[in-house]
Amino acid sequence: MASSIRVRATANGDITEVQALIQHPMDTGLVKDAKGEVIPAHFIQRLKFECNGKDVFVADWGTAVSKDPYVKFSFKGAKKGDDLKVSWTDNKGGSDTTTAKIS
Amino acid sequence: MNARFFLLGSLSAALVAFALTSPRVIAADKVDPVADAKAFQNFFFQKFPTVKHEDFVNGPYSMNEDMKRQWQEKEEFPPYEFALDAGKEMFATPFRNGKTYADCFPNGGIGIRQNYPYFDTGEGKVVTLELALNRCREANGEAPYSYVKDEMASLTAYMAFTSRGKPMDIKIPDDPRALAAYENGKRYFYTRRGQMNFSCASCHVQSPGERIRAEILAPALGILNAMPIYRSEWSGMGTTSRRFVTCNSQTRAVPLEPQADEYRDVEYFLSYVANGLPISGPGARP
Amino acid sequence: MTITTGPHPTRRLILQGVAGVALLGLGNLPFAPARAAANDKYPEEAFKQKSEADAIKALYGKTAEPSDKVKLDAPEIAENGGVVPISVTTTLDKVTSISFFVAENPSALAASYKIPDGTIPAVANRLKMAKTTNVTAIVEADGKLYSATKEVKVTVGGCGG
Amino acid sequence: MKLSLPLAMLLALSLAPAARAANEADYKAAYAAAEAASREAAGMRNQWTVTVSALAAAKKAADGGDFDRAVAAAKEAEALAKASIFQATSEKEAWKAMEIR
Repeated sequence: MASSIRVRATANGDITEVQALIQHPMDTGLVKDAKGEVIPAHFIQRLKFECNGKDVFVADWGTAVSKDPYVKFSFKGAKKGDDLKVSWTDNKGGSDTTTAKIS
Repeated sequence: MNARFFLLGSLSAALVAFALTSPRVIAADKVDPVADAKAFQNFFFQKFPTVKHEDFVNGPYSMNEDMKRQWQEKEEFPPYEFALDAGKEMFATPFRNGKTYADCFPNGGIGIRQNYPYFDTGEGKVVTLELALNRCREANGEAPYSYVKDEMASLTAYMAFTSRGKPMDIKIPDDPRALAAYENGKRYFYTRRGQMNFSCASCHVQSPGERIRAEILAPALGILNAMPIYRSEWSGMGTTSRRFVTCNSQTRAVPLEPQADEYRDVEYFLSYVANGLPISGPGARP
Repeated sequence: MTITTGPHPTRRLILQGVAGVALLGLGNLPFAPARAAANDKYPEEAFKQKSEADAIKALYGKTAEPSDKVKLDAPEIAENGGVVPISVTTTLDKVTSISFFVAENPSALAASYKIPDGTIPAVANRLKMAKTTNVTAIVEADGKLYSATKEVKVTVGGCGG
Repeated sequence: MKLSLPLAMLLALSLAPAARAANEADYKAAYAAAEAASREAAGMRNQWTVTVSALAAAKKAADGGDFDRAVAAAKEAEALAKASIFQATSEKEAWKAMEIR
């Protein structure tokens, strides 16, 4: 199945701009479904970006992050062709990981 | 007990008198779609002189700078990205009988969205893209998709994406039934319904750019060019059918079944009067 | 001609990024500061706190002071409470952590980011907001907390049904 | 003068004297009338959501044995259905007033 992570990393000189969009319900646990039952909390807690063996960005998320979450940041010290490893884990033990080439 | 209905009756009679005296009640005139389209577009071009003509297809974002900025930020990595990929994958996945959607559509279904809906002279009715997709599925022994759910939205998202930038190009063939369908769509567009007593025009012609609570109303011109749309309110994709159904229930009118004749005709009318404006689907909306 | 993706916003952000680096480059020549207070574990406690003050205390153990060096970008009226684009950039040096708080959400802490050495101190994300309230961004720089706050109006859309 | 007339009417409506407690027969008659009007509105493809919910409320109240509330809800449903019928009929011509020409 296609990865739940879409990531775009573009190097611009020494700065690499990273955008990520992740397919995840990010349920808060405070919403009821059509039948009136509470949809249990199900959200990504940690999202990590690693490049050249080093953490370049670590996100700790709560239930207030939007569905299909999106994040953008930039970092120095990488160049075109380097691998950017992206991985997340959620409160139900779910996880996914992918590796993208910096273009 | 019947006194109450007598009072209600006379109250309604007063309303009728008021409605009939409104100045512009004109005898049934000849239906002229070309003139309609020109008048329709000029109405918006004059009402919003600063809005570039092709920007009308961006709905509320052509009406409000703050909203446009929020939208452009979202467009850098739009939420309909997943539906687009799913649609592309579905288009490439053959049915059980080995055929694919490409076999049902001219040019393999690529870059043709701007010609939908079209009037099918054989059937004597308007055929929308969503209807054609389901008919293609049924012709190939597959179960049809729901008109208001994600699968249909993914397919139409992909087909719209392949037509991005192409001007809307809807034809009305020389067939009295086509003219009747167009006129029926126009009537539906201007007819008030629901306990709120709104027509599509009450919001999208009389008050585009105004707010209904958090949302800015989109102009009717080019309003379908961005379909299907990912709506934050639905936190999911929405087809044209879903938009018509939810708009109805917002005015407290019981919606018709998706792809009812009235919905097909109003889509035909709204697409025709937007001829020349670019396709911008799939879109992201509040 | 592309209709939707306006090129200028990305250029604008990159320019800001470049400006940020120029300053940062000067700032952190000396050895990177000691590891900041925020440790590596997922701040479970902080996310549980209802009020913003408790969440900040649980996360950082100290209080923040407003600073105009923290630039918080949030809409005046949210297009939709479920998807509110909020971003922050800062010209402060030695930034180790950036966090976002939505005051009147069921729990105030929305997101917290660790900014390792070499990462530009700027984050853009999309948050959920329960209602009209203050959004606060806090930047931890060289062990001290700086904040910026902005009210974002949130309501539902449509005419009711 | 024009405005105060409908206000007077509305006032008269609400002061209607309270009849004796409604019974099942009253409810059945009121519900039948409401359902007929609602079917006619649906036939004109101009049903209102509030008509449907008022009918449902009437049935729910009747099932619970509260015929006063059931009759009131049925009456309301009928009035709403009639208003939607009136709307559909008047809009047959009234829509032209709003058309962009």
